[in-house]
Amino acid sequence: MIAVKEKSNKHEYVELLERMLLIRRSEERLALLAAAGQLPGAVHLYIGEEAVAVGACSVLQERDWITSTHRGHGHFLAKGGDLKAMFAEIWGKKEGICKGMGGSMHVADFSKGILGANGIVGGGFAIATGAGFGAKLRGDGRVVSCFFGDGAANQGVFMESMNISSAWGLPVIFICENNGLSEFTVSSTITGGKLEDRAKAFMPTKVVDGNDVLAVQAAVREAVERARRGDGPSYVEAKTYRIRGHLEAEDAMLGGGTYRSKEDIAAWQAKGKDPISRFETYLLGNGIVEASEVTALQDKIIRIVNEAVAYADAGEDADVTLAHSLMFAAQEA
Amino acid sequence: MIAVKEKSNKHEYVELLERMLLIRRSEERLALLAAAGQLPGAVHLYIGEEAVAVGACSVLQERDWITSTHRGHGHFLAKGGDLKAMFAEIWGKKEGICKGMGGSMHVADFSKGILGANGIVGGGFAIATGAGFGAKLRGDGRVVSCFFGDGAANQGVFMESMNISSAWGLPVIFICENNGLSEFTVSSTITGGKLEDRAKAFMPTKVVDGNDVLAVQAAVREAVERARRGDGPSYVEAKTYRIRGHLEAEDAMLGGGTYRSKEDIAAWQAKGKDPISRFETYLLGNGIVEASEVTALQDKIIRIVNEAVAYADAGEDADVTLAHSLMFAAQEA
Amino acid sequence: MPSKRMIAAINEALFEEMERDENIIVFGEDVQLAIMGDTRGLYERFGPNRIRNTPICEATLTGMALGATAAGYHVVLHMMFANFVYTGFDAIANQISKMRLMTGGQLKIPVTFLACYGGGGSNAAQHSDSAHPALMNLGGINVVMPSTPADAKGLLKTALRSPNPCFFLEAAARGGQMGEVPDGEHLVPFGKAALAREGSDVTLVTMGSATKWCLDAATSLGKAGIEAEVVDLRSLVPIDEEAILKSIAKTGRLVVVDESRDCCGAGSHIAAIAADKGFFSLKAPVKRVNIPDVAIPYAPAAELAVLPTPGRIEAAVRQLVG
Amino acid sequence: MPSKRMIAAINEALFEEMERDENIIVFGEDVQLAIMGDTRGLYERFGPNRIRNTPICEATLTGMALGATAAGYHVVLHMMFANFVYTGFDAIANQISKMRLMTGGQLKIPVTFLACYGGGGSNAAQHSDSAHPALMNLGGINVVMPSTPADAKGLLKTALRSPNPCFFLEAAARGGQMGEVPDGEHLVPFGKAALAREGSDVTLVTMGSATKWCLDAATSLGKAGIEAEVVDLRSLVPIDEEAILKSIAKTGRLVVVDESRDCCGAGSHIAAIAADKGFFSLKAPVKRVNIPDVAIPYAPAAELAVLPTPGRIEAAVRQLVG
Ligand SMILES: Cc1ncc(C[n+]2csc(CCOP(=O)(O)OP(=O)(O)O)c2C)c(N)n1
Ligand SMILES: Cc1ncc(C[n+]2csc(CCOP(=O)(O)OP(=O)(O)O)c2C)c(N)n1
Ligand SMILES: [Mg+2]
Ligand SMILES: [Mg+2]
Repeated sequence: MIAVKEKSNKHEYVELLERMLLIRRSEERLALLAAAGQLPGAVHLYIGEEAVAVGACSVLQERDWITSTHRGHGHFLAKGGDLKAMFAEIWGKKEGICKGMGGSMHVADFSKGILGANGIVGGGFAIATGAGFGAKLRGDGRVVSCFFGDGAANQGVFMESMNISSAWGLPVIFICENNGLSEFTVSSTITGGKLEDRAKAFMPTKVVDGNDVLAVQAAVREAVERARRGDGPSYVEAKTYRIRGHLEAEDAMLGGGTYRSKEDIAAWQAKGKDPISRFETYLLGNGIVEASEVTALQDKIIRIVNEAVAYADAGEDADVTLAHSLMFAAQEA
Repeated sequence: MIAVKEKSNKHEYVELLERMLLIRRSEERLALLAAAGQLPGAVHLYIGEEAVAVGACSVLQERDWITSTHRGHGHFLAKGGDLKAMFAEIWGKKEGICKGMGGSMHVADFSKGILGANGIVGGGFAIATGAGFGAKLRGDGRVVSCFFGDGAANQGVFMESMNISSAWGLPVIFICENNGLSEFTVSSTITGGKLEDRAKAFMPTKVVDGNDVLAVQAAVREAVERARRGDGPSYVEAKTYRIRGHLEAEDAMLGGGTYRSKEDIAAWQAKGKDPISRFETYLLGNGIVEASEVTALQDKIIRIVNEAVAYADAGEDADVTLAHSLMFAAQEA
Repeated sequence: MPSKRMIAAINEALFEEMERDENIIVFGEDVQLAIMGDTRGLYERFGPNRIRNTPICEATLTGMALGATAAGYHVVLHMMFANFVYTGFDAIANQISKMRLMTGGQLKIPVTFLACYGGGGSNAAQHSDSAHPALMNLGGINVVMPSTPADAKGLLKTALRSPNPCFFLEAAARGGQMGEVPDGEHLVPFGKAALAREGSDVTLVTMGSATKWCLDAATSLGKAGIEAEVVDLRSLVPIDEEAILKSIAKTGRLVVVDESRDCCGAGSHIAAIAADKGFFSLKAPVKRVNIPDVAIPYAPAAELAVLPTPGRIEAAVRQLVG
Repeated sequence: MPSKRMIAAINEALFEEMERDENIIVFGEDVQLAIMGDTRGLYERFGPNRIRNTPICEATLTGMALGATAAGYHVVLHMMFANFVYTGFDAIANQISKMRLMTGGQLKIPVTFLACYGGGGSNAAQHSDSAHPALMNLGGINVVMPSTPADAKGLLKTALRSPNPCFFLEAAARGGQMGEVPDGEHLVPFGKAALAREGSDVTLVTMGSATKWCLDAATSLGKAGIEAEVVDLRSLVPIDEEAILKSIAKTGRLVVVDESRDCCGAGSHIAAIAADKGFFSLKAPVKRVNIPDVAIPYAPAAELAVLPTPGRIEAAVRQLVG
């Protein structure tokens, strides 16, 4: 995980860039492999939204918790999850972070505070609220970040969880990744009012440019500080965009139908919009990093991704008996 | 049901008073019978809140729909449900409006637009929204009033239903009966923010004195007009109070515990607060009715209640085979 | 008869019935672009008043389905994956399955739910459940599970003309399965099983996704001289007890095969019927091949190991015969 | 041993375990003033950090129970009536019962749910269901149903020390039932049935609320010279198959009695076990006495008619014996 710094500096900036690049490059690899039919199950990519997870997790401590979504690789990696273990999981291998039992939609690492990606839209709200309640009772200063989409914000558990968090002053940060899409539906067609206003009824809110990693970081930092002080929950909405399909099999499922234009996608991929190229430009433009450093970083990330692929490829197939032995924990003596 | 009038006049006022009295007197009788152990099941009384149902339903047409709650006698009677059939239902008789299959918590009369009292807290939200969707598709100008408590406002279906109603401009009026209590819990201890603000994210809102029948009427009238015009949903919050226990068996269940003070109850029962004595005072004070007319009305209501009791007493026990024959409707030819 | 994919047969039933009855409306998440394929083209033909994408809020959608019937509609609610039935379970269990009795029969509830169930796609535990046991236990809801494109069309058309709530469950992994489908009016009544294969040595009672596995197992057993009869129930509520009993009267042996978890699953219920009303026909223990009482794992081989595949069915039969 | 009401025994288990383990916290709607009686006095003793009233939002409460375990708590979530389990079903079915497997065993889920089930109070369809079949079908959740105050205490104490999710189901109409309850440390293990009555002619396998009805029926049958053995399962997940099989090996006849609906109910599952592993012991069909596949009606006589009362049990036994 990215260390907490009192003041932003080059080291921290490079870490932000590196983490975003790690997510991007590893997911690009997943896209290729999925297209080649080499991955089991459904794969939902986070490409284009990296600044949200990375900005937010950069101000969390390792002991803090996050809950994630079906689009969870970015959160997992941003919170310090291990890429090799994630790939092995997606490959369905024994070495997977969940021993191959969960796959892409369920990457979790409780030891790093990652309480799981979740295949149920809105599934993270209540878990985050419960964890926040636990943290509050323990009084140990932990906070919980609950990532969710604009589609999930229409699930009633969103309101229920905000209500409890606000009534009881829980250290929960509700981070809405507003990409304007819910599967193949343009969210505005199924959404009444502004999402932010729903949250305003319960807690301080802030809407930020979700493709600006520093803006996300600043908003979440403020929310985290408030939560740690015991001043309760906050809502941060990050406006962003999903560049890839809802899932990698999208084209086949759409059967020729469309729900957005190529121009929209292109606009969000443009240098000034894309969270990564934009941050690179910023760092280069302000003389914070040199072009050669960026190239070196890019190379390093490619190496890491290659190693992770090799690791997952070389893994053993998942143990087929685990479904039987893992359902219940053994009673302690 | 109370007829819709362009202008308030004596006739309409007397109808409002009569309907509130009918609810009050019939429920007082239920309280007595419940205490004597003569009614099956749980009985949740509406006493003290009559102005809400009566004010709201006075501006609805017979073809309009309502959804109700576990505390549903008042809504049933205000929307034109038949007292005899309701008593017979609570008595568990064949002549009951639901043939004795539903009881107090499920009084319904679809022919009068009463889509049912509901034992699930929040159970009415989605039904009302679906009915509102149906009305919108038919374009027939029908509206739906969804009654619910402040406790129910913490169920996520509240937000979900407001979202759909607002996104699709449905003719639904959300009427919150805010009595400050959820069973034995003081609602403020479990509620974050103001309920009204939750609704504001989606639709026009109004908070009124729920013990002032004319104030409720005016607010709901405006909402109904908006809905009929096709301008979508509204939220009306009526501040009121439940005078009786959560249910008639409350004392036994509390085992000596308390959640509110005798003074609170007394304050809400005072002449200036109680919706009925207050409206009587208003009508008498403004010379709209004479004392003798009120006495006559009171006598009439007592007679009606007595008749309903006699009717229910004389009814036949419910048919025990109905559970088998009623579950599925017969396929039409 | 033209040969069609399962998903096309379902689509055909929807088109035909929506043409026939203008009170049929369809809603659900992503039904317009048809994420599950079955509702494709309906939007272009019938427009936003007859088919509509909803927000993601299953708890309200199920209750809305009930509410919209008040306006005289026959509602088709697409729940996408059967796991999301759990998300919307309250209104199904507490309202829809009970409302008719609770109101003394005042209303009809013409609601048809569509949902895709079952494993085979490495979609892991939250997208691979079969929710039919919980639905069957509610009492007020019909539950049907076709195994062929023809039955899919015929059962869905029956559901769309029924005044009662019905779950029409589609095997997620079988949308591409081909089969002959009668054109136009083709109704399969609820509560009538199909004899998918005749045999004299053992009865396999099954339904939906598991039927293909049973037929494959039966073919393989046939080569070894064991003749399995395959009874495809097609509808679970109501259930064709007669067909079950008739077959075991003939074979004396029963293996129940179903893609739901064992404990209180459909298989247990069918076994219980046999142990009661078919007791005197039985020459051997009633075996169940289904999903063990576990969540469905992700890794393909681990997933396959918990499905009631032909190998497991054969093994169960061989315990009884031979 | 002191004689206590069922509800007092449950209360005692909660007190003792909360004293013993400070990581146990209790929450739910109206647990402080204890609307169901079982949590009475806990608030005064343990205060708002250990027991707390929640808003009415079952869908979030069930998920919160899981979340709070991350902080090392053993969560007791009171669901009030079993019907409200449906309202909070999503997180139970999609998260709690699956999360351990989905994460490769990374977490333990020490969550104990309390809920009151069953009829007898004219509370009508939305307050009288028994939700155990749907819970039993999930695979990852223990389900226990005591029939005596002693077992109530012992099973609940076991649940409160278990690292796994467990539903502890209380018969709504039986809170006042008296029985002797051992003081202090008294643990009843999961998966061990109790022989509630010995007999040689027929076995009644039952649990929870239905046990009393079985014993009453057995007494009456005894007067007519028919000796019924009553096996009280106490826990449904895990289930004591051995006890069932042992008893039918002795009597050769089985009637399963349970207060849940028939289709895919607990009774069907037990009958299925008998028809498989107990087949060669059986001399007669396996009968089920339970709730028919209907919603529970309100009127007292109509409600009673659908409950598995002694008269119906006796009638079923007489079909087999005599
Ligand atoms: C309870 C539930 N309903 C429906 C789905 C199917 N589904 C998966 S992702 C998705 C859209 C989610 O949109 P959003 O929350 O905005 O996340 P995004 O995909 O845009 O990141 C839907 C409907 C699901 N997984 N769970
Ligand atoms: C889903 C569900 N959860 C819990 C209950 C138990 N319950 C019945 S009434 C009630 C309180 C409702 O409060 P409110 O909505 O304010 O209505 P009021 O009783 O004050 O009129 C509760 C918790 C229920 N009936 N349904
Ligand atoms: Mg989105
Ligand atoms: Mg209230």
